[in-house]
Amino acid sequence: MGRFIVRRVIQMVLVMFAVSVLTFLIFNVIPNSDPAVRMSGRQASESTIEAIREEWGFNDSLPQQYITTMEKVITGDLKSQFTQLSVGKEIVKGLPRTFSLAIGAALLWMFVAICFGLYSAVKAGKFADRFLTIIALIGISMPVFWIGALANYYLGFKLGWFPNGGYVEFTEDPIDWFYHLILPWTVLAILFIGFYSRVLRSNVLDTINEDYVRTARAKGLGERQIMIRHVLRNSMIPIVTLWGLDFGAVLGGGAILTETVFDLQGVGQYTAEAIGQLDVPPVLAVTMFSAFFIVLLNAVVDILYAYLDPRIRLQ
Amino acid sequence: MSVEATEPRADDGAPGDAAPLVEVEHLKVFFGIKQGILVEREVARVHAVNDVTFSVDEGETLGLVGESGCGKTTLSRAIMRLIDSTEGSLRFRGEDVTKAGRRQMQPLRREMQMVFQDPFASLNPRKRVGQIIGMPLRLHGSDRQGVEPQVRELLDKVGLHPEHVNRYPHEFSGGQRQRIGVARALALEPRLIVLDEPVSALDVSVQAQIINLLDDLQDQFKLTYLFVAHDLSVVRHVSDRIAVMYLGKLMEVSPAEELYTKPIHPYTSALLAAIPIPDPRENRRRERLVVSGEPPNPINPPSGCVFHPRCPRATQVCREEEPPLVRYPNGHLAACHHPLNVSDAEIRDAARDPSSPVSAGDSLPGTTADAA
Amino acid sequence: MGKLGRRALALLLAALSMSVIAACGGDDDSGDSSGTGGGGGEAKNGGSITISQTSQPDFMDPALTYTVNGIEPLWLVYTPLLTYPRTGDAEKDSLVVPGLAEDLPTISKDGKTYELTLRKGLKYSDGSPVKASDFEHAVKRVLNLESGGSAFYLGIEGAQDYIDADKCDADIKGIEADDKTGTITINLSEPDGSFSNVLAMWFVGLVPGDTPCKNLTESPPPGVGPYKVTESVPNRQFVLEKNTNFPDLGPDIPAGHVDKITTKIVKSAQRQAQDVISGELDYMQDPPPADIKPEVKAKYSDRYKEITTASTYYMFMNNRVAPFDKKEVRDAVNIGLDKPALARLFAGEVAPGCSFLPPGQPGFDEALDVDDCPWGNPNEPPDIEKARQMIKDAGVAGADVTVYGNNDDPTDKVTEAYADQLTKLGFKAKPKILDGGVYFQTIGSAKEAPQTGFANWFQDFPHPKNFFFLVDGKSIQPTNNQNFGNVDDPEITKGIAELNQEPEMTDEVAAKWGDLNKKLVERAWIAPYGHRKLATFFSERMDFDNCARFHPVYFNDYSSFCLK
Amino acid sequence: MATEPLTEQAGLQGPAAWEQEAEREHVHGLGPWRLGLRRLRRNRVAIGFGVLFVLLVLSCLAAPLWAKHVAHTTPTENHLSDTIKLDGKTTNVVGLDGVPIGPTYQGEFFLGADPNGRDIMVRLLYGGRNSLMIGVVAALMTTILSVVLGVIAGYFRGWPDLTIRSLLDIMWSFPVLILGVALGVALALGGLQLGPITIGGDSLLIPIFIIGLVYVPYMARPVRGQVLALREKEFVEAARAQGAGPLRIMFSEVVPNLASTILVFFTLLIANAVLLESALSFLGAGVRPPNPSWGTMIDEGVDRIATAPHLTIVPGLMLVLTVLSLNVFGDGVRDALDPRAKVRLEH
Amino acid sequence: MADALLSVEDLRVSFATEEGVVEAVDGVSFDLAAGEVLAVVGESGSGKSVTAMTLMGLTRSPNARFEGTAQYKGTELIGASEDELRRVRGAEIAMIFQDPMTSLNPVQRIGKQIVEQIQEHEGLPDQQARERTVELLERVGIPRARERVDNYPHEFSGGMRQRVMIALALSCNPSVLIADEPTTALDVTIQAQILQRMRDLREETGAAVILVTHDLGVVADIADRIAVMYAGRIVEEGTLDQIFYDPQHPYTWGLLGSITRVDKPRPARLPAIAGLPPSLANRPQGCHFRPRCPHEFSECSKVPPLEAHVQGNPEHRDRCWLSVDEKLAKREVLPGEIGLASKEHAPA
Repeated sequence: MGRFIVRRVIQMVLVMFAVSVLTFLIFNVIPNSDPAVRMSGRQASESTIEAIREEWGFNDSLPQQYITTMEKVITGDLKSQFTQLSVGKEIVKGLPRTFSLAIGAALLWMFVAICFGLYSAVKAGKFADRFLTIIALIGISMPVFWIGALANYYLGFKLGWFPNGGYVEFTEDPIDWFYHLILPWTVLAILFIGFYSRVLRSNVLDTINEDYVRTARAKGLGERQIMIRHVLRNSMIPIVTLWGLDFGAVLGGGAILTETVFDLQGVGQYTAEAIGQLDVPPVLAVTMFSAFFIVLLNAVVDILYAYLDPRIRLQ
Repeated sequence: MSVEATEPRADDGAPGDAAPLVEVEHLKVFFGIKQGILVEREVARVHAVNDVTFSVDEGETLGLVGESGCGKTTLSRAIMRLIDSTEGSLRFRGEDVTKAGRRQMQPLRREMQMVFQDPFASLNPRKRVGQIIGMPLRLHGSDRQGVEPQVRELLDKVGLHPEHVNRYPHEFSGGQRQRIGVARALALEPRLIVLDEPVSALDVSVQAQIINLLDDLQDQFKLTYLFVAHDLSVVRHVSDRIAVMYLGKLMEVSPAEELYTKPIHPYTSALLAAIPIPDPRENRRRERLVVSGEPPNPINPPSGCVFHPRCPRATQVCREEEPPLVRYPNGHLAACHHPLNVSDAEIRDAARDPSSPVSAGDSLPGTTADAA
Repeated sequence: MGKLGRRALALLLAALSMSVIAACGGDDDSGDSSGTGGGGGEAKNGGSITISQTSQPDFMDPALTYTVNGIEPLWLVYTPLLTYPRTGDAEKDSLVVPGLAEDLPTISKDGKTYELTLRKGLKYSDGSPVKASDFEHAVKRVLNLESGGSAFYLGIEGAQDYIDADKCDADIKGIEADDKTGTITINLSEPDGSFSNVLAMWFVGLVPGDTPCKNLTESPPPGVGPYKVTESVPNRQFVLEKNTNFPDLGPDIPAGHVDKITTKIVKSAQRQAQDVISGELDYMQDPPPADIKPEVKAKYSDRYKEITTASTYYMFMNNRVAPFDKKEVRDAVNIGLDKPALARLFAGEVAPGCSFLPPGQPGFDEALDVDDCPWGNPNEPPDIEKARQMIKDAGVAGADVTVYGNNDDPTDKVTEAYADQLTKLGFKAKPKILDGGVYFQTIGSAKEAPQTGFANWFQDFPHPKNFFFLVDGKSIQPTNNQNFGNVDDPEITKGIAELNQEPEMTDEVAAKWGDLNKKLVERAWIAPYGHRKLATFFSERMDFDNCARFHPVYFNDYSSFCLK
Repeated sequence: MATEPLTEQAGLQGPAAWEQEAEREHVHGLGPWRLGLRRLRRNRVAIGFGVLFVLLVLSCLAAPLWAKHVAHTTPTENHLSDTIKLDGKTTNVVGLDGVPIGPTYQGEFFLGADPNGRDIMVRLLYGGRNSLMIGVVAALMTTILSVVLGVIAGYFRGWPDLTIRSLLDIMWSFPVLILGVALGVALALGGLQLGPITIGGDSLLIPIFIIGLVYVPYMARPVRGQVLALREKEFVEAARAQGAGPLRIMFSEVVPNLASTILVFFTLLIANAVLLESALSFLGAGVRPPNPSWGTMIDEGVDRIATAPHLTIVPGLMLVLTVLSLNVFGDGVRDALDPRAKVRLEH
Repeated sequence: MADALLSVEDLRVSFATEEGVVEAVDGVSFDLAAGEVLAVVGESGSGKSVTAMTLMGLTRSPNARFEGTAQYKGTELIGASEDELRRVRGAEIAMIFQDPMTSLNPVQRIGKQIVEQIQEHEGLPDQQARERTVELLERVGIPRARERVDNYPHEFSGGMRQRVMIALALSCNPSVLIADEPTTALDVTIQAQILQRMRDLREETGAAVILVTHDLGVVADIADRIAVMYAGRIVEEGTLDQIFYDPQHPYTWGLLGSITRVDKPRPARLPAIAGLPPSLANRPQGCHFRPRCPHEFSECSKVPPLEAHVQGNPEHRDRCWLSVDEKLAKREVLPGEIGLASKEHAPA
């Protein structure tokens, strides 16, 4: 197990390196325009562009450029071209909000999806299953920003059942924090519930047909025990990986749309604003940052997974 | 029990009218177990086939027998040049094909074909029977029009309706599918057919049909078979000679009937003893010797004789020295320090066979027996 | 992010220079309130209020900020040598008065030397004394930090040399300050009629001489003003508190009423408006978004008003590119431009007009915006048939026209509407919507050679020079051109050069600017269509009648805010 | 793939024990396609939504007809100062305060107008063309890239596999939306230079390129996995034993066996591509105005949700309906053909 | 039989599948006495596994239909509720499955999987259940059982896993053990080990065994009685010797004839049953074996009853219209040695 963890961590670091290279390539190599011009944003003078070119080393060789860029990212020297604020600081400032959104939503979607998926699988082919299937598919067919905007306006403003967007620090008022996050959690979770319950349903149906479930039944175990101890646990294993990816993505600011619609001002919304301004450094940083989160979460999940599924450790 | 004597046959290419069709010399096939992050490196090797030497003569059937994981399937694939061998050489009709590429193999493919184990996996479910059987013909130059009559003829030969040419594999039962597989192998009129467990996935009643079919076809087309199986009782019905493998090594090579009546290697004997006889009385009469333990991991084969951890006759020498293949009368080879069913005289006359693994020692059973 | 974040930027950043300065508070069409401080009663002192902005000020540093988000609070924190009064009388408030200087500058005959004297006994908010040399330091910071405002101060002798030296503590040859006597002498390399206005800009609001030459957004330096910044967390909030060290600068430059103003950054303008309605916020810096405005106007008109600003929205027509190289074509566009229709896109936030110079600028003639408009009354539907015919006659009907615009709200809609109008006039017009971030840079490139498109300007200070450089033949550049239409009318170009030399804005000079304005409009070099309005919207607990002072140059005056 | 997967899909199925016995003697079984079709036909909901999707596509294709003969306008024509008769009353299309009219449910402005006074119904249909076009072409691009990469990686293994797999793994590490956004921001200005072809920054090809690219790992990885499994199948060995070259094996043995997976993925990819397009457009990194798409329409509409909710609701519903119909249909196809295919989505 | 432990009467199982309704089990009846080993023999698709699993209620699904009865010690199994069945499963009737690689939960320690069953039925405290588990593992021949009890299934070889399965099945001392092809997936040497162990254990525990297999060799090794199934029906039933030395049904003849043997000289040609097994969904009318039977005649279009034909052997029953004499005559045609042997042991 120890060796497995060490190996996994080394792998994680390598992937992070590759991720940073790819991000660098996206912003500095793919585009068909002078990166300095793009980087300089609005109303840039020749001298500003020249200064940026100098600062980012756009005249240097690619590896040198990469090193320059990474130096900026790592030392926190990366500044928004638009506000001159440190991108790192802004991300750190947004993290509590993003984490609040991500953790609550992830718990919510996991819990509901497990209930839905399991119920759907148990009732496979029956009305309840078909109903839940359609509900789930509607869930994954709705653009988050659309349902979010509607919910925010109608439930938040018109009916006043929920706060009209915004965020309250947990330390300030935990109840208000919770109250402000109910809608965002729900909206973000809707899509995942739809998707996860479908995946879980099919996993459960696969698992139910496994020989060892038949063995469990032949042992005289109750249906509930079979479902929980044998079916659910085994069906959950592939979902944990998926969950790691998605949770990592949301933690890393992937919930751009939800954060924006509900004005949570987390990392995602920070990115969204940077996109609107074509402010390259924040987008670059968040892209890298969110991928790092996924890679990290992936490694954590793999280690967890090895714990859950002893077969993995040997491979 | 009298055996219809197979002519004593010298194994190392004694002058005969025909040269051996396939010659395998000190063949090794190792699989690397790769591990690593981004860049993979080999951390261990599976010794699937570990220094095996034998040959198959024109027109004969060599049965290759062993339990799962013994390397028999790997060996058959290596002979077909479907996997690369790690060491050793491979000759087909005298031509060295050890490292032959696709181009060099192309003309030889006509002469060597294969029938696979799983009648469901060996036929492409998305292709019609005609396309499946016609493919080797097309690959070797026949045009589209020319193929169909040939396919029909082949279907007829293997006992299927020629009208079935446009059906898909899923419309056939397992036995029928295996016939299609045989038809495909026959299409180019090969000399050698490697049969990889051709009947083990079939029901008993159908097994017999396919074995009979193979028998008929061999007579009809003067085919050479390399028949790979785990089931000694099935191999017996088709083979002229039988080679027994264990953990990547040849344990015993013997004329077919002699193997059943006079197994020399304790492993062969254990295999035979383990097979339940479908005859209650005979069964009750029989004293069964059950070998304990399980085959070890081919990543780390045991020292000396690979069978020694499970062998009831194992002694110190078995742990230390790998026995060479020793030649006994009737072209019977066995790699054992403590052979069964051989007289002292035969032991005295026994000689180390050149096909012994390179790593095998020189001591012959007689000498070591005394030592033990 | 949808429009939620963008729309606020749109409003505040659409202008080229991003500084927004209003004029003429009297032009108030939202009702009876003139917004003067002395309305129906006395403004109450004390209390704290919470207000909101849609986006973080670009900088919380006087030397750097160039958006209204920063200027509106910061000009109350950093008073320059000269400044504008805050009396509520729009006309009076757009005239430069002494700020930290004892008096208006003494200007030499050649118009190149300005002499000022610092008031005695001034203290910064942290209690340290104000020195004359702090002015030079303030200018140095502007230049050294390459502030967006540095261009205004390049006319000071030795400014370029200072920049080239790239050292914060290098000397600016043209500024001499005597800390003992408090005298400050500024030498210009050329006379500049607007230099007093330049000295009244927030950029050179005085800061202590040891203020480092770097962006101090996260810890703004002390200044002299009614308020001081006590907290600044970028993208979250900043707090203004009453400056107890604020000296008495005379009745026209009063101290503030409320003790503490917390400004929250709330990205959604809709949310802000809703929160002002519900009383969670006391004031929003942006006007309520178009979506909420009907409701606000209907239900809360007693705490809402609109004021036309000194800004101009116009279409540039590149007279170096066909078909706009023909005067008849430009005439036809001016005739055919449906100004009331465009005004609807601004949800009534644009007052239709023809004049290039906006109200509040010296030389502005109101008649030009109404009856004297050569292209017909801008408040009425245009004579499309006539315009169509003219284009047909000019032989350019069916010509391909690419209409440039950006994706800020409602510029995109305006651009699309304009393209549609051109199509109705007989062109084959297609809008090309660029990102707001690169728009002006793109259309300012000679290589791009844009045919026509969206442009606008908000005044930096009440001087026509600040508008006319947009149509000055001398300001044409191959890149970063701000004269998008490449207007180079010899007469106008010459007129600008002459009038720039005038050190004082006499009525006569103003009239001359007015003539230039009229010529520019009549010759159809551009197609103006109106002036932007801004709005003030308060929560219920604010004293709207007595405390909603609107400043012609700096918009809403926080120092006038008070609770009921 | 060789044996028919008897699935859990509603209705008919034997328990595991039965399947085990039946597995080996599957006489005169139905082909995978026929079986799939039969299952699909039984799934009425899926068929219904499939038909709905076709109707949606057809109506979007018929946009010019509606524009010309019913609405009498074009998707770009402004009616800022126009009026329209409603129940005998003359109403402004766009109010003086900029508020456009809502649905009239009559020929002109059937679903109301936008702040420019443009006919929403007309724009909806034209926007749908763009959204669907992007969805289909991007899905096509993803599919082709994925199959090519997946087949190369899965078939050749070794270093091509290692390279492709690493690349896919790295791409997989980015959240779909953020990767899309990053590419969108990078390409917004200069567009894209692909050899001799230059694509402008505001071309529809940019979102297609982005969307087509970001989903590649989601499809290429399963395809590779399947190719790896297929390549170990004996029929592939049989082909090699007969001397077939790698190309022939890939195209004539392997790819036909991927058909059902490809079909399932393609349907679901269109749905996801349409959804991603709307998200990117909403963020300003997708379709650039003035090209209408459902995403840009929602983006424009959200600002007026209080005064003109139809601007948000109408294109949103259209989008949901389209994506839902594809998802339900795709789900049905998957259940019928390849119950294990999975597509991950954006947030 | 009154003293039968388990009595199955006219069991019918049908499934609705994609290809129509399949009668997997078509009127099967047999009795199982305490302590005896009944082998159910047949090729794939003959319904032998379904029969066995149906007794445990493991084939229940919405698509399955059941008829007939199966009484275990007076308890009806076919229509029993899940709760009733649960009390029987594992405790009274236990099962060993074919594939030891997939029949154990891969993510649970094997000890836990056994303990789980013991606790389910006997409610023993953890420590006791664990002790019993270790004992069981030792009994089935797993070395170092005390350590290995905490291993995961993948840490065991196939043979060892099958031993674990046996331990699991025996853990609650069941009266009936159903073994569904317990050795098919194993190598021949391992198979021999397992069979030997099963024989020993059977003697120790005295449990009755239903052995489902296609391998007549295994049957000859261990069975007391044999039921031969073909296409969902039992075509012949009798004691070990009756079936091997006096087979009555032509299908049994074919089956015995086509076996390859290692202990006798090989025949020139393997006697094979001609034709194909019938399609599952579409079986021939009357005698299912009719199309492949070399002795088919007009009577065969009717379903033959399962009856005793051989005099004095009432427990030897078969489904064939031929008379015993006819059979005797025709059987000579078949050259299988075992079948011929019956001549010497012709009924007295």
